[in-house]
Amino acid sequence: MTGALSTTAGGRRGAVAHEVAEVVGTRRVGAYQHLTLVAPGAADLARPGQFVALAVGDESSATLLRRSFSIHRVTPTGGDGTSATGLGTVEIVVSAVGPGTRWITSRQPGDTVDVIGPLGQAFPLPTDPTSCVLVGGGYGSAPLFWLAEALRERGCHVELVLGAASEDRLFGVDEARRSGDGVTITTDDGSAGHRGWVSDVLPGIIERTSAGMVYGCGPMGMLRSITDIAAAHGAVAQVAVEESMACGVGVCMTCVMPVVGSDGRTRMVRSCVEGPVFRGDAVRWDAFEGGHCRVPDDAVGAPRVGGH
Amino acid sequence: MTGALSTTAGGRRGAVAHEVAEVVGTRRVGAYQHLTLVAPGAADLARPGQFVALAVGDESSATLLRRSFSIHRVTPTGGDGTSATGLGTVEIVVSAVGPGTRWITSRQPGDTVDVIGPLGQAFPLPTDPTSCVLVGGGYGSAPLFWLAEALRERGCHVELVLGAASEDRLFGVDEARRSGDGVTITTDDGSAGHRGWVSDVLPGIIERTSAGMVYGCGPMGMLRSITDIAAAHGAVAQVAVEESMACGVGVCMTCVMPVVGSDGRTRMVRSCVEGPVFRGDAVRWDAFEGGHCRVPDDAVGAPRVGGH
Amino acid sequence: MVDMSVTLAGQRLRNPLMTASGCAANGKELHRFFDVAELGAFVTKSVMAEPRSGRGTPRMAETPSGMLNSIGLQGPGIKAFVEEDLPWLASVGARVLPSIAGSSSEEYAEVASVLAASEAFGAAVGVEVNISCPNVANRGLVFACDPVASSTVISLVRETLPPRVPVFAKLSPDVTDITAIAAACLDAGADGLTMINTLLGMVIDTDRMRPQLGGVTGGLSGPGIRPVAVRAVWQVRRAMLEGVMPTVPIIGVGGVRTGRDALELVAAGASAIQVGTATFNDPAAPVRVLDELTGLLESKGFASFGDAVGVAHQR
Amino acid sequence: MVDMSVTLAGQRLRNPLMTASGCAANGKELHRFFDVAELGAFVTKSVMAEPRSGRGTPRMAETPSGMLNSIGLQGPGIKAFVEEDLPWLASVGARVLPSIAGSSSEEYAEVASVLAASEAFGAAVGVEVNISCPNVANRGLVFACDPVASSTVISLVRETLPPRVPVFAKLSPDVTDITAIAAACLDAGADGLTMINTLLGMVIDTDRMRPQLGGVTGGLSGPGIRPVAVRAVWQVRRAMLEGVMPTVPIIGVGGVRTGRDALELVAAGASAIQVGTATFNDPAAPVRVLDELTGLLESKGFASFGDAVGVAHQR
Ligand SMILES: Cc1cc2nc3c(=O)[nH]c(=O)nc-3n(C[C@H](O)[C@H](O)[C@H](O)COP(=O)(O)OP(=O)(O)OC[C@H]3O[C@@H](n4cnc5c(N)ncnc54)[C@H](O)[C@@H]3O)c2cc1C
Ligand SMILES: Cc1cc2nc3c(=O)[nH]c(=O)nc-3n(C[C@H](O)[C@H](O)[C@H](O)COP(=O)(O)OP(=O)(O)OC[C@H]3O[C@@H](n4cnc5c(N)ncnc54)[C@H](O)[C@@H]3O)c2cc1C
Ligand SMILES: Cc1cc2nc3c(=O)[nH]c(=O)nc-3n(C[C@H](O)[C@H](O)[C@H](O)COP(=O)(O)O)c2cc1C
Ligand SMILES: Cc1cc2nc3c(=O)[nH]c(=O)nc-3n(C[C@H](O)[C@H](O)[C@H](O)COP(=O)(O)O)c2cc1C
Ligand code: FES
Ligand code: FES
Repeated sequence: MTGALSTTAGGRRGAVAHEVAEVVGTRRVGAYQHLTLVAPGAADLARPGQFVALAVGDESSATLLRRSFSIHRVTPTGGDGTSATGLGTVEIVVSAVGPGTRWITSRQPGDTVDVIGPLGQAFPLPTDPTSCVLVGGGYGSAPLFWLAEALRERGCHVELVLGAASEDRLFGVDEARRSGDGVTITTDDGSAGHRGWVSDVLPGIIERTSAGMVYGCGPMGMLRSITDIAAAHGAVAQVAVEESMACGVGVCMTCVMPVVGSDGRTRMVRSCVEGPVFRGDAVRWDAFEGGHCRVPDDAVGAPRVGGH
Repeated sequence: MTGALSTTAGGRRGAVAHEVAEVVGTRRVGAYQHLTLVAPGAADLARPGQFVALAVGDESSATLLRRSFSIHRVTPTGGDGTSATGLGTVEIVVSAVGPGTRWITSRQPGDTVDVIGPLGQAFPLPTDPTSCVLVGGGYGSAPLFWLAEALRERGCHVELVLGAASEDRLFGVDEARRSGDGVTITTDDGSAGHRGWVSDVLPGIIERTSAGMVYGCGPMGMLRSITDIAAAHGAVAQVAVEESMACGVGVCMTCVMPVVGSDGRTRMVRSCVEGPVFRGDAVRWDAFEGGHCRVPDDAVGAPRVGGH
Repeated sequence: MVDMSVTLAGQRLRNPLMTASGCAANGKELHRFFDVAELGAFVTKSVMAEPRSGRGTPRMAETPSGMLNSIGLQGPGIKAFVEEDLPWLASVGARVLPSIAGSSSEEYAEVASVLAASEAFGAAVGVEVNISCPNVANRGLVFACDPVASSTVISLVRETLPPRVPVFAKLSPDVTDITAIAAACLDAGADGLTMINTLLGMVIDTDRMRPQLGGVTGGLSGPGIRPVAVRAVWQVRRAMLEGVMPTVPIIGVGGVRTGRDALELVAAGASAIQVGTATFNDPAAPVRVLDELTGLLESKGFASFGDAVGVAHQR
Repeated sequence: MVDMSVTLAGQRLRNPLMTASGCAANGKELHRFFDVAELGAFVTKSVMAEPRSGRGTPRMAETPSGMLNSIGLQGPGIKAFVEEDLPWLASVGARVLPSIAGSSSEEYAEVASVLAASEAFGAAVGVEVNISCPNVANRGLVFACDPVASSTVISLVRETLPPRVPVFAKLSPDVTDITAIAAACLDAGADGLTMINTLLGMVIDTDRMRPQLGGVTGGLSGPGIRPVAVRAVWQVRRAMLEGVMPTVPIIGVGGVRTGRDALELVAAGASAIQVGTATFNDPAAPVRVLDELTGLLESKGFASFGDAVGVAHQR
């Protein structure tokens, strides 16, 4: 990878591009920064639910590890090539919470960032028209509008539920109205929509729409309750998780979590390559507690008393 | 030290300021970058020959050590306060040779840099009007024009000699003509002025002007030959050295070199606080070789055979 | 053109660049970014006898110019490794330096024997023995911290493997005298050394005021530790030059991010270079470092890579 | 307001922040940037019996998030120290933790006795014994790498100094088991521990293809090594909590640049904090870190600094 060139390993499993992307747009949206990057490789390959991993700083940066962000939207290359969007862009929505995200959100148009993507598994789409509810917490709503459009193209009825602590931490309320058949807003403090959590309104919406699929993206606690509610109503939950990731490409084993496989056995799987989207009922939520996740005793290769 | 404020420890020995300086000017001059920084504390305290130490990057930078630069000129605060220069500025001339200087030279107007200064000992000025030759190698000429003006204010005759590998590595030829009574240029490749080294022309100039003082700033090898030539002609050499400095303020002991004291004994002295200006004949040039400087056997506290 | 080939304990490699164990998984993931057969050798994640789940999370903490990890040797076990991973690497033409681990010296030997008996073992250019594992028989003391334990593991593995296959002992820097451990490993039959594994470190999560890693302590890696790796390689190479121990190839690893970084280890005495943590920043780092190193050697007028190995000892 | 005062082995300090030996000279230079009497204690450059010129140059190399130094304990000797430096520090009201060094255990004792007999010794709140010096009697092996040599030095110094003056042994991380050295020092009478000194490292100058430092190897310091310091403090504190050795105050040092960094060491078990290399970046770092640490403790609801010491062991 040199200069603005991108390498796309299209022929190999899980095609992914590594490119130096120019920032062509950046704007504040509530508590977040919305960035548009010229990353044709990622733009042409991505599907809703996948993510990109950005490097922080230049080669002399003290910050070595990449930061991951859900892809909000892509505009693939192609078309007549005359519009700016013909360049192939990827959009992300970033909450500045630490040094890496502060650096990323301070990039200006014309600056470049080193981007790898698309990474991970996309949200699976139902083959038949199904009624779907898409639930986003905070910036977790970012990938849902694109997903909503893909679902509606397949004839699905799509309801969106956006929740956040307060109005400024909601993302994409207007976009939700454009991309979905119905939108419900919740805030913890009642500054917008219903006062309360998404889990307060979700059961009613699933029932009203007879939803068969619930998609979720947001904090772990929220994903867990979405899973429980979906199960209670006979719907399938597909959730996109955010585990701490050192590489994002599957080589470091830092991002693992316990997930039940098709053989019924629990394994510590890499959320960057086998996720970030998992079936909610496959995730071993019982292993997460207070910011730690332990290895369940029944997991494959779990430590046994007296060693291995 | 916060924001654009500066702390100046005026009451204590060797007053020095630590300030967040705004870049108000930057321009390319030949192979160098000329930067103007708003640093009122340093501007008001500095004298020719002193230097400033700049931090590289922000608090999360992998580059911890400061980089030192001779002060090219200052414009103190005061006056009517209406001109931009009333802000108190320090100018430096930087050659981008490594990561630190590349970062510094890429600063744009409006950016800030963390500056400590003025540091070190200034060039001593003769009390009587004396004929002086000022010799600068490459960017080493940067502090000489300011020095020339101070000397001429005292009635000294001032000749300048600027040498470099090639024309683009000369700094301040026009400025030299304005600040001195005579200017001689040398380049190794003959692309400007005499083809050759400053040491080729220096003896003639000292003789012609009956110079009593020779000031030098530039690479070590040049300073050594200036010292030898001055001595051969009965003149005193004052040279500004550039040793690798980790702190610049006298606390780390990395910048030492062997210098003969007034008691005739050699000590490893800190070039950041006791220098960077030394009497040329006090420096133990014999100890420098091939990028190393050893501790002379006769130095105070030198290792003795069999330990200390 | 600089001749970048290198012969390590009898095995000829097309170039000296390798992945570092545990920083490249077992090939498929990085093969999306570059052809893993371009490497001198692909070093796989240390594999143990049985499948292992590793530790709970968080398993990582970022540190200035580095990171801490506590993966806990998660892996599929040697059986799955020889049935799936090694054949895949062989199928794409990669030369492989499998890394093996154990909780007892017998486990190391067991892993080595399954490996040696496996069909795709022909792709192996040697075996790297990760002795930075807790020894359950000795209160969890890491093998590599004790010359006797290290030498027991190495001699068992050496006996188990066919003579044509060189054994590399991978050393830990967390010892008072790394030359003593190196000498013990060579005495026990190691054909080469890999230096260094991570340093034991720890990060406190100051929000929760508790250790950040689920495993409490972890291994420190990345550019910040490079000076320790250079020093370790230098000391052991020096001891070899002084005749304190036989001269064998050293594989240098620790904090390499650029060709210049690799050259530091080479000049200190390394005959091959592994790139670990830098891969997390740039998945193509191992081949990029190869290009950069080749360019640097060329610009310095070296005719072959081998001429640069250990040169800093001569100046 | 958080009560930031701390009592270290019987000596009450107004706050836990200190300079680190060799990173602050002997006071005058930093006094231009802040009032050195504001510190809990000012730790001076390790002083030996005679004047020392130190090593040749280059004495430093910059490394990612750190640096390497090989100063070689340049200093004026204990006589000049007690005649000039210590009285000056006393005159500005600073509390001082003098650091002493030696090439033999007798030299340590000699330095300690001149110090104890000196007029300004009342300003001292203890003596820090830098045992990371080469022991000429033992082929230059660093005292701190050997429990016996460490304990000999510490007991001689302990005998030499008046009982009211606590002795802090400053440990090296370059050992297989730092708790063993810590225990040996406490056994020998140390009243506290300072951890950690620099890690042995090396940088190759790839332009000249030779070691960059005149002294070949040097000490690695700065934020990059912080995880090693946190781990060392944690391990020793843990051993104290487990009753393996008596509980004494630990002074934490290594890679502290911000109040958050200091809090890591405190939570791991440090009762005081030294700021070293960060001072080269920001001469006022020790007092800035104090402010930041105070603010953090306040925001977390701690009533006193002491309540935060070692809390990470309880969660
Ligand atoms: C698949 C995925 C998708 C994500 N999508 C978005 C998004 O669309 N918008 C957005 O603002 N953020 C998103 N995040 C979270 C984002 O990656 C973190 O907020 C960011 O890495 C924090 O970096 P920092 O340096 O600012 O903070 P620090 O807290 O200083 O980060 C230090 C380290 O911890 C890791 N880390 C910290 N917080 C998180 C977190 N919540 N999740 C994962 N790793 C973390 C970082 O990667 C880094 O290695 C996503 C994370 C993942 C894994
Ligand atoms: C008193 C003094 C005045 C100076 N004045 C000027 C000036 O006016 N203009 C200018 O361009 N440069 C000047 N220099 C040299 C300048 O400080 C170095 O070029 C710069 O530090 C190199 O940093 P780097 O990161 O770009 O390069 P690197 O080579 O990567 O620097 C790495 C380390 O080595 C040190 N170092 C490298 N080269 C030198 C050098 N020549 N002198 C001292 N330390 C060095 C750096 O400080 C740093 O710690 C001066 C140096 C000193 C000591
Ligand atoms: C996430 C991670 C996992 C690792 N796993 C192993 C391993 O399984 N076996 C091993 O010998 N070394 C392992 N290491 C150590 C590396 O191989 C290497 O020795 C060390 O990280 C220093 O090199 P670096 O600074 O280039 O990363 C691991 C390192 C990291 C960062
Ligand atoms: C230039 C320099 C000189 C040092 N000199 C000494 C010394 O004389 N005595 C000592 O005990 N430690 C010395 N140290 C070690 C520091 O006191 C400290 O233990 C180490 O640098 C780790 O802390 P830091 O990362 O904050 O610098 C020195 C460190 C540096 C960088
Ligand atoms: S983040 Fe590295 S394996 Fe998932
Ligand atoms: S640069 Fe630190 S003492 Fe001179």
